[in-house]
Amino acid sequence: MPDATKYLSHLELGQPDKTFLDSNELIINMGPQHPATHGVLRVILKLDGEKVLGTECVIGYLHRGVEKIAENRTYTMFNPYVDRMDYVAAVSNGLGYCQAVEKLLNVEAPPRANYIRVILTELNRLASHMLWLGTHALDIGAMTPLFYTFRDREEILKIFEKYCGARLTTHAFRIGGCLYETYEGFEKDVESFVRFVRPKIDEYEGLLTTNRIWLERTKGVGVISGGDCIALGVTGPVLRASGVKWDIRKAQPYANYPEFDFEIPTGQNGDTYDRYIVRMREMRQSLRIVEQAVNKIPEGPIMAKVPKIMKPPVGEIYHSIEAPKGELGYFIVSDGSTQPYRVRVRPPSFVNLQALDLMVRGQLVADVIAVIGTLDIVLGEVDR
Amino acid sequence: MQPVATTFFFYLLAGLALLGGVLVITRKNAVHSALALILTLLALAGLYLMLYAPFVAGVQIILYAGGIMVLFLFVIMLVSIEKAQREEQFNRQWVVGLLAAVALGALFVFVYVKGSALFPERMMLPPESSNTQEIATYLYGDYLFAFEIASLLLLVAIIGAVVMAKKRI
Amino acid sequence: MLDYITSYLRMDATPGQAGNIFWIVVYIFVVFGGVSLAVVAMNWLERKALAHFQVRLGPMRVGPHGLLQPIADAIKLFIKEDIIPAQADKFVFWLAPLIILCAAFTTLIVVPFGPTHAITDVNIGILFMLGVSSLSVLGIVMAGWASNSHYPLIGALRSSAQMVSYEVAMGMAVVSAILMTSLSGFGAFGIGGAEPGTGTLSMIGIVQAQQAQHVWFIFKFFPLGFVALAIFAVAMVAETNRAPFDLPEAESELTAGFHTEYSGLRWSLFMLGEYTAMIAVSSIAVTLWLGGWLRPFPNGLSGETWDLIFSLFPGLTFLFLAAACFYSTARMPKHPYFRIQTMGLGAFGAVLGLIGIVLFVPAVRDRIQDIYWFVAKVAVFMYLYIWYRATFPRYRFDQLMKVGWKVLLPMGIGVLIVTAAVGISPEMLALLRHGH
Amino acid sequence: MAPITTLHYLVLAAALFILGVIGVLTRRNVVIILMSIELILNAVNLNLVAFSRLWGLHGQVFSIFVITDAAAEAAVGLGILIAFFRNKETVNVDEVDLLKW
Repeated sequence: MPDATKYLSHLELGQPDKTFLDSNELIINMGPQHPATHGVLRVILKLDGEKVLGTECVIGYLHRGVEKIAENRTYTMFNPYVDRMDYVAAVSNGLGYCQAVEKLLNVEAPPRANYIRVILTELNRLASHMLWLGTHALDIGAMTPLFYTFRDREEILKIFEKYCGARLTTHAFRIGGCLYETYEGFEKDVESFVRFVRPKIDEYEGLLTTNRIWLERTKGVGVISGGDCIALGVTGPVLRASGVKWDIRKAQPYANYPEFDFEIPTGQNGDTYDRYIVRMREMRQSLRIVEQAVNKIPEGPIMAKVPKIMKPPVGEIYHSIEAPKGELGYFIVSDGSTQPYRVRVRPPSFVNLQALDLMVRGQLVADVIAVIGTLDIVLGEVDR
Repeated sequence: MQPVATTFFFYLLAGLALLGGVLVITRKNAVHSALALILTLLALAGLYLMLYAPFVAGVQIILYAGGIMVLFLFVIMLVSIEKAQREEQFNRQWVVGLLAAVALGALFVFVYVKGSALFPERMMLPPESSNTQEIATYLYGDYLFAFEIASLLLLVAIIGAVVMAKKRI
Repeated sequence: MLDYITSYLRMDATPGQAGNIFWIVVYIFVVFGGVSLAVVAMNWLERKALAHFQVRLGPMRVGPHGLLQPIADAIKLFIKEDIIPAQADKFVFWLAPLIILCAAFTTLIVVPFGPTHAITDVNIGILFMLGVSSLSVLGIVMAGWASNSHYPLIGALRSSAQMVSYEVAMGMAVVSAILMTSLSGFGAFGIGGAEPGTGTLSMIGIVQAQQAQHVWFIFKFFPLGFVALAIFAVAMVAETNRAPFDLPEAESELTAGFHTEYSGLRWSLFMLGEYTAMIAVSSIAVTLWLGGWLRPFPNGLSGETWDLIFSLFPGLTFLFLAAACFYSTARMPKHPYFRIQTMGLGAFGAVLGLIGIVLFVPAVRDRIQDIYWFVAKVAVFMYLYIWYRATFPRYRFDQLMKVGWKVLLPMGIGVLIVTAAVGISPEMLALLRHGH
Repeated sequence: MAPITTLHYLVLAAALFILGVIGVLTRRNVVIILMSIELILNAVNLNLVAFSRLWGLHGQVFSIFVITDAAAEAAVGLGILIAFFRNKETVNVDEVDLLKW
C-alpha cells in the first residue's frame, strides 16, 4: 500500500499574500478564465519564483448534475445526456452507456451493430486525439498543428454528420444496437478517410516529433511513474506512457474488439513527450482497427430485440470501456423500474486530473500548462 | 558632420539635463525619479555628441540608459515602493545637507569666477571620424593595465551582486 | 534657395552629412512613412502567409484578398475606447508606448538603404543602432509597471531579462563583423591581411568595406561569418520578442504580457514599435553580413551586361506583382456583389504595373536599385519571422536563458576570438618567425 | 548669444554635481540616493569629456572607466539594497542601524 499522503496536495492557503521579494512563496490563480486551462478549470498555484511548490484544482464550474438527472429519466431518455460529458468524444460516452444498460438488460447487440460501433468509436478516438494534439501544441506555442488537426478532424465530423445528422453530440447508438443503418457509400467514405489521414499524421509528426524546441518543452516534463499512476487510478494514454500496458480493449474486451488485430503502444519515461508519442501511435492503431472493421463488416440486423419500455431486473452493474482519455466506467443501480436508481460515471478526465499536483510539483509554471494539456482533460467530463 | 545651431542645442540639452536632475531628487515615486534620470542621461549623451565624443555618447546610451537604468527599474519593481512613498521623503538633517551643498556650490562659483582665465579660449577640433579608433588605441595601449583592472572590478561586482541578492546560494 | 535644395543631388553623401536640412526632412518623411507603410503591408502579409502555412485563407472580406484589412484594423483601433486602468500610473502608462515607438524609429536614422540613401551616417552607426534599440526595454518595463497588474509585471520582467541577456550575444556577433571590416583578407584562403585603422562602425562604411573586399561578410572566413550571422539571427528574434522567443507575450501563460492592459490606439503603437524594431534589426543583419545595398553575385556575374540585367529587377518585381493582381482579377467571382472589388484589384494591379514601368527608366533605375536590393534582403528576414512563428513551439523561460547564456554567448565569443586569430594569423606567424 | 565654451559645460556639470549631492544628503530612499550618485558620476563624466576638448582624448577614456565603475557600483548597491529590503522591509537609509543581521 503506497503512502497516500504523497498524493495529497498540501497548499496552505489562507496565509496573507506577501510582496514579491520578501516572501519565498507566491500564490497565484490560474483560471477559471484562462486560455490554457481548456475550459473553466481553476488552478491555484503556489510558487517559489517560477517553481511550482504545489497546486490545488478548483473544479465544478461546469457542473450540470448529469448523474442526478439520470435518476429522473428513463434509460432511453438519459442516453443523449451522456454525450454532453466528454463532448469531444461523445460517441465513446454513448457506447459505454449503451453497453452498460445492455449488460443490465442481458441483451447482446448484433454483430453488424458492433462493427458500426467500433468504426465510429475509433474514428471518434482519432477526432479526440486530434483535438488534443492541436490544443496541446498551441499551449506550448506551436500554432500550426491546431489548424492541421482541425482541418482533418472536420472530415471525421462530416462522416458523423452523414451517418446520424449530428457532428459533436452525436447520440449515435441506442440501447441494443444502432438506430441508423449506414448510409450509401459509408464504407467508401471511411476508407478514403483512412487513406487521406495516414499521411496527415506523418505531417503532424514532421512538425513536432523531432522539433528541438518541442523536445525540450516535453522531455522530462510532468513525469509520473507507473506505480503512481496505478495508485492514483490514472488510466488511458497517461498510464500507458508510464509503461503500464493496460488497455480495456485488450484487458476486458467489449464490443467485438477481440476480432481485430492491433497493438497497445506504451512508453517508458512517463513524461509529456512519451504521452505525445503514445497518442500519435494510438491514432495509427485506430486507423488500423477502422480499416479492418470496414473490410469485414457483415450484413445483418443492427438492432437487438429490446423491449419498448425497459425495466431491467433489480441489480447493479459496472461496465467500462476504453475512452480516448482513459477508462470510462458506468455504474448503474436498477430498482426494477423504468428509471435507474443511481448512475455513477467514472470519468477518466476527473481521475487523471488528480495526478496534476504530483506531476507539476517542482516544475516551472510554463510546465503546468504543458501538463494540463498532456493530461487531455475535458471539463465537461470532470465536472459532469 | 557640421554641428548646427550649437548654442541652441547646448541650452536645450543643458536645460533638459538640469530638469531631469531636479526631478530625480524631488520625486516621491522612485520610478518617476528613474525616468527623470534617464532624461538626464540621454541629454548628456547629446552633449557628448556636441563635444565630438561620439563613442562615449554611444556607450552612455547602451550602458547607462539601456543597462544600468533597466537594472534600477528592475529593483524598484521588486521592492515595494508604496510604503516608501507614504513615508517622510527627506531625512532629519536635510537642512544641514542643503547648506553643505550650497557651500559646495559657492565654492564652485568662486573657482569658476576666479579661475576662468585658466582655461584656454580655443577648443581643439578632434577628428570625429577616428574618435573610436583613437579611444581604442588608448584603451589597449596606455591604459591597458587600468582596462584589465576594470574588468576585474566588473567580475567582483558580478559576484558581489549575486551573493547579495540571492536568497540561498 | 533652389541651389541649396538641389545641391544635395550632386553630392556624394547622405543629406545628414551634407548638412542639407531640406533633404534631411524629406528623407525623414520618406523613410518613416515608408517604414510605416511597410509595417502595414507586413501586417497583411503576416496574416496571409501565416494563414496559408496553416491551410487557411486569412483575411478575404475587406477588399480583394483582404488587401484593405490593415486599413479596417487601423480604423477600428482608432475609434476604440481608450482604457487606462484606474490604478495605473497614468503618465508612465501614456509614456511607455511612445518610448518604444521612438526607440524603434530613431534607429532608422542610420539605416543605409544605399550609399547616399540614408538620413545620415554617423561614425558610431552600429553602436548607435544597438544602443537606441536597447532603449525599448525601458518602454516595456515601464508599460509592465505602470499597468499595476500581475501579468503585465511578470511579462515585463521576463522580457527585459530576455532582451538584456540576448543583447550580449548579439553584441559579440556584431563585433566579429566589425572586426572583419579591418581585415581585407587577400592572403591565402582569404586569411590574414589586418590593416590597422581601416575598421569602421559606420553603417555605410561597413557595406563599403564589403564592396572593397569583394565579399559579403557572411561568406568571409567561411564558416565564421555564417556562424556569426546565425547567432545574430537567433538573438534578433529574441530581441524583438517574436516566436519562438515570444515568452513575454506567451498567450497561454501570461495572456498578452506587458501590454495586457493596453487597448486601442496605444496597443497599436506597441505593434507599430514591434514591427519597426523587427525591420531595424533585420537591416542591421543585412548591413553587416549580407552586403547591404549591394546586388547579389558581384564577383561571379560581373560586367556591364549583368549590371544591366540586375538593374531591371525592381521593375520586373513590380510587373510580376501587377501580373499576379491581374490574374486574381480574372479569377474573381463574376457576381455583381464583387464588381467593385474586382475593379479595385484591377486598378491596384495597374498602379503596380505603372510603378514597374517607371522603374525601367534608366535615371530612376540607377537610383532605385540600391534601395531595392536592401529592401529585398530585409524582406527575406521578415518572411523568416513569419515562418518561425508558423513552425516553432515556444521556449520555456529557463531554456530561453540557457540558449542565450550557455549556447549563443560562448559561440559568439568563440567566433570573435577565432575571427581575430584568423585575421591576424600571417602577421602573428611572421612575428613569431622573425622575432621582434 | 555667446559661443559655447568649456566653461559652459563646466558650470552645467557643477550644477548637476550639486543636485546629486543634495539628493544624497537629504533623501531617505536608498534607490534615489543611488540614482543621485549616478548623477554625480555623470557630472564628473561631463567634466572629463569637456576637458578632452582641451587636452586630448584621455578625458574620454577616463569617462569610459567611470561608466564601468558606475555599472559595478549600481550592481553591488542594488544587490545590497535587495538584501536589506528582504530583512527590514524598508528602503530608508536611516533604518540601516545594525552592523549585521
